[in-house]
Amino acid sequence: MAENTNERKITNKDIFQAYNKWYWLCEVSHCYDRLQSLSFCASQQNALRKLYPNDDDYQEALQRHLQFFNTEGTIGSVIHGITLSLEEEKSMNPDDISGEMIIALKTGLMGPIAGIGDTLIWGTLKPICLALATTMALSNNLIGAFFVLLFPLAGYFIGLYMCKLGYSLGRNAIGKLIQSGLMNRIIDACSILGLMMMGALSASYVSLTTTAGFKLENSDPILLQNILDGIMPGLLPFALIAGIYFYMKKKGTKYGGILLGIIIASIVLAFFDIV
Amino acid sequence: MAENTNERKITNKDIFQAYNKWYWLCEVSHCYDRLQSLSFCASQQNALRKLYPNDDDYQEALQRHLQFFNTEGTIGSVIHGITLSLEEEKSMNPDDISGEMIIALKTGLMGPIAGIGDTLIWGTLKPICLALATTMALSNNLIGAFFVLLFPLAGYFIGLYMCKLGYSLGRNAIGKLIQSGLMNRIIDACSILGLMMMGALSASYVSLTTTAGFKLENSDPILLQNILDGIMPGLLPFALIAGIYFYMKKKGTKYGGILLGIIIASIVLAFFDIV
Amino acid sequence: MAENTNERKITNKDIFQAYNKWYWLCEVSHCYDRLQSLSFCASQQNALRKLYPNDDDYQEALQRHLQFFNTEGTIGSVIHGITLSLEEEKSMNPDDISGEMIIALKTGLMGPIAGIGDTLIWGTLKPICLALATTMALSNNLIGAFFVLLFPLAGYFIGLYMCKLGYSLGRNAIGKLIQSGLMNRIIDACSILGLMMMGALSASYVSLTTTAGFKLENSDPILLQNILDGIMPGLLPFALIAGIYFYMKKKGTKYGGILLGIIIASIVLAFFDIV
Amino acid sequence: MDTGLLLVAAFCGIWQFVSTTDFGYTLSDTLGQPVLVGALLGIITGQIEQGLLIGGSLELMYLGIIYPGGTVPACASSAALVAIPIALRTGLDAHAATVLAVPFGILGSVLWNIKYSINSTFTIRAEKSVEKKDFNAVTRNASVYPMILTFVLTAVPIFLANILAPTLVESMINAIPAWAMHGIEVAGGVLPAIGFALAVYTIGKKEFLPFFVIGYFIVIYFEVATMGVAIFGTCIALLYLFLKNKESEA
Amino acid sequence: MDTGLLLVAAFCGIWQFVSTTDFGYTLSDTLGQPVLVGALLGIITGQIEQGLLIGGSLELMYLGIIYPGGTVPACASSAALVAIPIALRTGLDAHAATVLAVPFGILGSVLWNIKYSINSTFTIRAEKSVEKKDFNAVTRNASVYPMILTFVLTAVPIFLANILAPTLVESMINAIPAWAMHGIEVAGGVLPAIGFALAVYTIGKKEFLPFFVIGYFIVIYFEVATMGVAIFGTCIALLYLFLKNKESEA
Amino acid sequence: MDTGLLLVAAFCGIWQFVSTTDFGYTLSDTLGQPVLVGALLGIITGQIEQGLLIGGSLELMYLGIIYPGGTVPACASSAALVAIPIALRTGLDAHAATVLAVPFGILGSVLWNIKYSINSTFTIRAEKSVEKKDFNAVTRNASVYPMILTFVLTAVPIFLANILAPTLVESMINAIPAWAMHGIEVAGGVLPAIGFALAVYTIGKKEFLPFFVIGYFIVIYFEVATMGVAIFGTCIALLYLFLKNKESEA
Ligand SMILES: OC[C@H]1O[C@H](O)[C@@H](O)[C@@H](O)[C@@H]1O
Ligand SMILES: OC[C@H]1O[C@H](O)[C@@H](O)[C@@H](O)[C@@H]1O
Ligand SMILES: OC[C@H]1O[C@H](O)[C@@H](O)[C@@H](O)[C@@H]1O
Repeated sequence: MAENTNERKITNKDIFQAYNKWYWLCEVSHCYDRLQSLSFCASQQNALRKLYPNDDDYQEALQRHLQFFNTEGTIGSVIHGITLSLEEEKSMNPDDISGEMIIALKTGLMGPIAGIGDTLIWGTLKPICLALATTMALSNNLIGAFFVLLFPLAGYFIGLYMCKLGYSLGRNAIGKLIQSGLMNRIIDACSILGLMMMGALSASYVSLTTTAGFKLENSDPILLQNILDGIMPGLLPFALIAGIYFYMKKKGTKYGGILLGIIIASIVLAFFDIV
Repeated sequence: MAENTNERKITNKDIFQAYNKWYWLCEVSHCYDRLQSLSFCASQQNALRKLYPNDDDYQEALQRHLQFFNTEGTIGSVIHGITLSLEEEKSMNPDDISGEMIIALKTGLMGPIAGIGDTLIWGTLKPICLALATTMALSNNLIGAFFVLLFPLAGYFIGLYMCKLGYSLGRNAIGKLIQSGLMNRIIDACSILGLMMMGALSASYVSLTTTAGFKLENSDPILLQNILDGIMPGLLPFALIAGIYFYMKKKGTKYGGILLGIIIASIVLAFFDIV
Repeated sequence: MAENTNERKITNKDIFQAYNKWYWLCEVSHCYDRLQSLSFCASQQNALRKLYPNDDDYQEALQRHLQFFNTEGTIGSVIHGITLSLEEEKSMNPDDISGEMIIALKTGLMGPIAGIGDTLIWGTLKPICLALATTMALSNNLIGAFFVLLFPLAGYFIGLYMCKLGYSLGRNAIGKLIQSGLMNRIIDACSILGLMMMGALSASYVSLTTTAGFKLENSDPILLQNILDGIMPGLLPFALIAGIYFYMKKKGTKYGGILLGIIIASIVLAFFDIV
Repeated sequence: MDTGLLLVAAFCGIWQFVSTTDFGYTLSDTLGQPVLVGALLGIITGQIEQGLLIGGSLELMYLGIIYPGGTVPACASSAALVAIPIALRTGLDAHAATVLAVPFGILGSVLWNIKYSINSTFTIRAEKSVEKKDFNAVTRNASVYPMILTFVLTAVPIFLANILAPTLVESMINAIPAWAMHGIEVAGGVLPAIGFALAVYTIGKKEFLPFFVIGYFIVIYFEVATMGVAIFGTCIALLYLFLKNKESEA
Repeated sequence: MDTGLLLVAAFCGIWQFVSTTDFGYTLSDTLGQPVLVGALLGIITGQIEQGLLIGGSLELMYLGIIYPGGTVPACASSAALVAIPIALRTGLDAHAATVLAVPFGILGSVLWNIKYSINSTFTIRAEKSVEKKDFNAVTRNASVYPMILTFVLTAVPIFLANILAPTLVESMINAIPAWAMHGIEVAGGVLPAIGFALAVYTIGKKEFLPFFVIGYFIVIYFEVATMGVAIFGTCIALLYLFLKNKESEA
Repeated sequence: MDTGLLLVAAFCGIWQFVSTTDFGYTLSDTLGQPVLVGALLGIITGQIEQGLLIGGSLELMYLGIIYPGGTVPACASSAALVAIPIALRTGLDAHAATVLAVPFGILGSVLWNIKYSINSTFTIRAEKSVEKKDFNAVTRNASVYPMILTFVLTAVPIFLANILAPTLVESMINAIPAWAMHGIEVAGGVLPAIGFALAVYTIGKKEFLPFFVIGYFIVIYFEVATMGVAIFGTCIALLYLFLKNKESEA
């Protein structure tokens, strides 16, 4: 590291610029077959131009980064940092580092990091901020509604940090990180947090009760819901979510179909006065 | 497995029959020295007759299954399934499988499975169903009292499932299961659940408070119970259970003696107005 | 062990005496450069006299125990027990055990045991007893205030037990204990308990709220504290403690400075009507 | 003697047979649970509310008992099938009925001991028959004979207790001084402890004992229903299992 | 047609563009969240209280949705930017507005599918330009073109929906029988379940599923706020990470 | 000067000696705890209720302090033995008394520093005596001498403070503006934080820090008493120990 600093071509400003292009354009050109490849390429463009004054090298570099890419954009910007550091090294020692190596690293990291990011950023940070703002809004607090902006704000700076981190760590650190199994442990930890959050959110925001009941002679009417509550509160929503989950496990994640099914079922059950 | 199916002699009906004889007679002939050996033998009888048309073989098989046996009947019916599969195999390849092997497997499994079953079925499922029904009955809900029947119902079908599972897994799977240490981990897990349940049940259903207290001059009377509650609520029942537990650890599980001791102690303490 | 009992010179009374001298004098002569060395030496004196009738040996032994020493006195008295057993052995087989060995063992144990003791005795047992007494006192219960004495009482007997334990275990057991990693696991466990206790105590006894707020036109005044409570209750005290903790991590544990800083900050914030 | 008493006594005798014959592994025991007995006797005597109340109160004392290895610490059905009808007849309140039930529960467990002892003969008979190639005797010895034994052993005494006990019990209860009554009542609240301690002793590996304490104090401090603890306990148990499995794979 | 309606419709169209163009990774999506839309429309129409109430209620249905790999199960902003203005105009209550929003949320997700399909062309164009060494085309194709597409695809329909829908919706709502209305309302409470199940399906390793159950029942039994679960969840996750790291070092 | 004041001052001086001489490892410190001092002074002055209230309030500030390696962050007994008698005499309320106590607690910790510094001489003296084979000097230097030092160092100033302070304090308190008083009061609620942070810093391995957070928010969200956390904490600690032991055996 130390001996290279005098040769550094990528400045802090370059990193900042690359990150910003990424942050703002990341999903703008998202498409089904290539997802974020175009925005990844665009974000690296300025830095690559600087590293490869020769048009052919530059072209090759751009083509390299038009390959399939998709990850969660906030945590995932660590990959942009790493890529910058790799490209910088490649521009200085072209023979040491092959383009394939860079692609391999990118595609190797994007999957696990998408899992981490989707869990932490979108599955935890976002609903927390939204829930906060919603609670306030529902108690008629106008300012509260604008608390949703905490999420993009935090997201922006976390991403910036990750990008810088990626550049300063470089590929070695990341390689070690993956080898040591640390990555897997991080994913596991995120999985724990994410699942607890989804559980908590489910309990807070899914509501389903039944109005079914029957009446024996000489007795008060017996409500099924009361019996269910006696067994355990929150049983129906829980069973519903479990049902959907296992349906997805078996038949895949057909959101539309499940949605339609639920709406129809709701209306039918409402017709028979069961819900 | 696949190559044997064409040779299968035991039908699903046989398994169902064997399980039913077991479910209904399991403990009917329970005795102190042999426990469930007779009912185990009876449950296998029909299938064995089919497998061993020769009277001598049949006799030997019955004798084999009159050996000492005891387990928890619900989870334990997995052993019946395994035994059926073993006997079927033995009837086809008598030299491959010895009677001793079958006995060894049965006696090897019955202990750990008794532990699992007693914890899950009798220590968890039963009190949950009873507590549910009791809560309802105490709020004057007649139907509620009949919810106790959830327990035998669930028990019956869990046992049926275990029996079928045992037959289809056969001995290999079970052997691996034990070797891999999985069995121990399952027992540990059951132990965790069972202990938490016992703790929760103890807290809900053991009640003991003291009426002891004293009065200093110029002060309100001081109640010992208030002080104990200040230290931690539920202290006395907890101490009592811990006491009984450690007494059992030292002197063995003399239910009758402990019971008598508690009744006498209660009356004596009541006499001195301490409880 | 067994073969040595007939040669035992240290009696139970000696151990009791040594422990008492330790318990009562332990910190009396505490000083910055040597901490508990003098009291350690004093506590062993009588036993050493008995073991080393020869004045030169005795002198050497005393000098040995005037070396630097510091540990938590309650759990730490296990070291006194061990030392007694070692000195006894040395007095019988002077060549087997060197003075350095005894010193090494003492200094090796004193650190980890201080950690255990500070956590269990001072960080857990003491605040629990004090909190108990305080709660009672605050509800005007005079007797309650004297419940603080539970702490010294328990402390005295725990220490006595540890001292006896140390003597009977001797150095071998302790050696094994450390080698096996058990010591580390015990420290870890204590750390868990201690940290949870500190968390609970912090939540109970640190209080900080802000009175800051602002008013928009046509709306009720918005209080910052309400917003913070919406995010999470107890946020300010938590942030404060975290702040102090990280400050200490960076700049060391300057109690006085932090204290002054807090008082000044409080007064300044009060002046601006923020707290 | 009125027919009402006779009828109830007959029902109780038969029901005691049903619930101690063990015909139906998880079923038989359940049929004799006090809460169900209370409901049934309530229906029979037309005192549903009282029946549910007394049955339910009694249940609390017995719902935690497990029978590892054929130990029957106390017989819930004996207690229920004597104490509940008496209470319904004499108008005893639920508390006193619980007290009354205690000795019958213990006496009932003695009957189990006798049954388990005599049952040995049937296993031996079955063994001998197999030796003589009389194969059909197996099922007979495993079913009919022990059931007849159970009938004689349990139905008869409960029937008699139902007929004889009421007057006896009434005078007994009158004779017991209030403080002793209170003492027995206290014992009633304490007795379930034995069952739980026994279960812990049976299930409990030393290293998992803290889970008992956790379960206990979750209920104490958070007032969570038993089902809640069952849910969290299941989750923790599964996590333990899954994570240990994962470790052992690695 | 009054100018108020036109103004609101114009705002909604533009705002839909802002919040579906994805300009600003975490920002764009947030701007379209119902709670914020409710506040903004509240300010614009001078019905702040109603806006907050309806926006907040609607938010509950969408706040748990995540979009792994570009799947958009339902579009919160489409739902908000049609249902909220209609509700504010016609005086629908929050519940009915939620019901009303459901179909628009689904239709909105169809727009996303179209956008993601057409966007392919821009990536291909960029690729071809690079081949021809027209390097500047990359950024253009990554920004301006897809944004124009999004504008046409999303702003226009939302604008039109805002103008055409009110009368349509009003007569529709009057036509729906009460029980069906109630059914859709029930569906509204149930729909978030899909989002959560999907998230669990995506995140969830089998061996950690019990944590979902724990999270669920902590809220059910202890009525802890989501933030509380986030705190405890973070602690548990960190402990898992730290202790596993420690183990792997040893 | 009235005799009451003298008497109380004498008691406070002596008691300060008793609780800072460290005679009795766990005892000495305990005797100086504000809650006990409050009770004792309450009895002496006949103002039990006030004494308990002020002592208890003061205790909250000091009960979490630990002294690893001889660091005394604040001296509880100095605070108690000056602030409580003054408050009892001048009728200060508990809050103000807590404020008043703060500086004395800090000044008290300075006395400890002095004591620990001077104590060195006794260890050196003992060492020299042993060299000269004057063996009895060890115990003398370990007990009598440092105790005399403590008496002079601590009893005297507390005695004087008790005599001189009341008038001084009264005029001081009158001089402090209300906002500053409030500021000091706020500081009183915040100061325990230092003790806890210090303890965490001392005890806390990085990888276990989440347990601090768990302990904190259990109390915040579930309003469990400290003892409850102690119970659950002990269970978790034991489970950690047992399971790790089990692992290391395998
Ligand atoms: O303990 C195993 C098993 O032993 C006996 O057979 C009976 O008490 C069963 O209820 C129990 O499950
Ligand atoms: O799943 C990874 C990633 O996939 C797509 O690019 C988008 O849906 C992102 O929001 C998501 O984070
Ligand atoms: O930290 C170990 C130990 O150090 C000093 O001797 C004193 O502060 C003790 O109270 C403490 O236990």
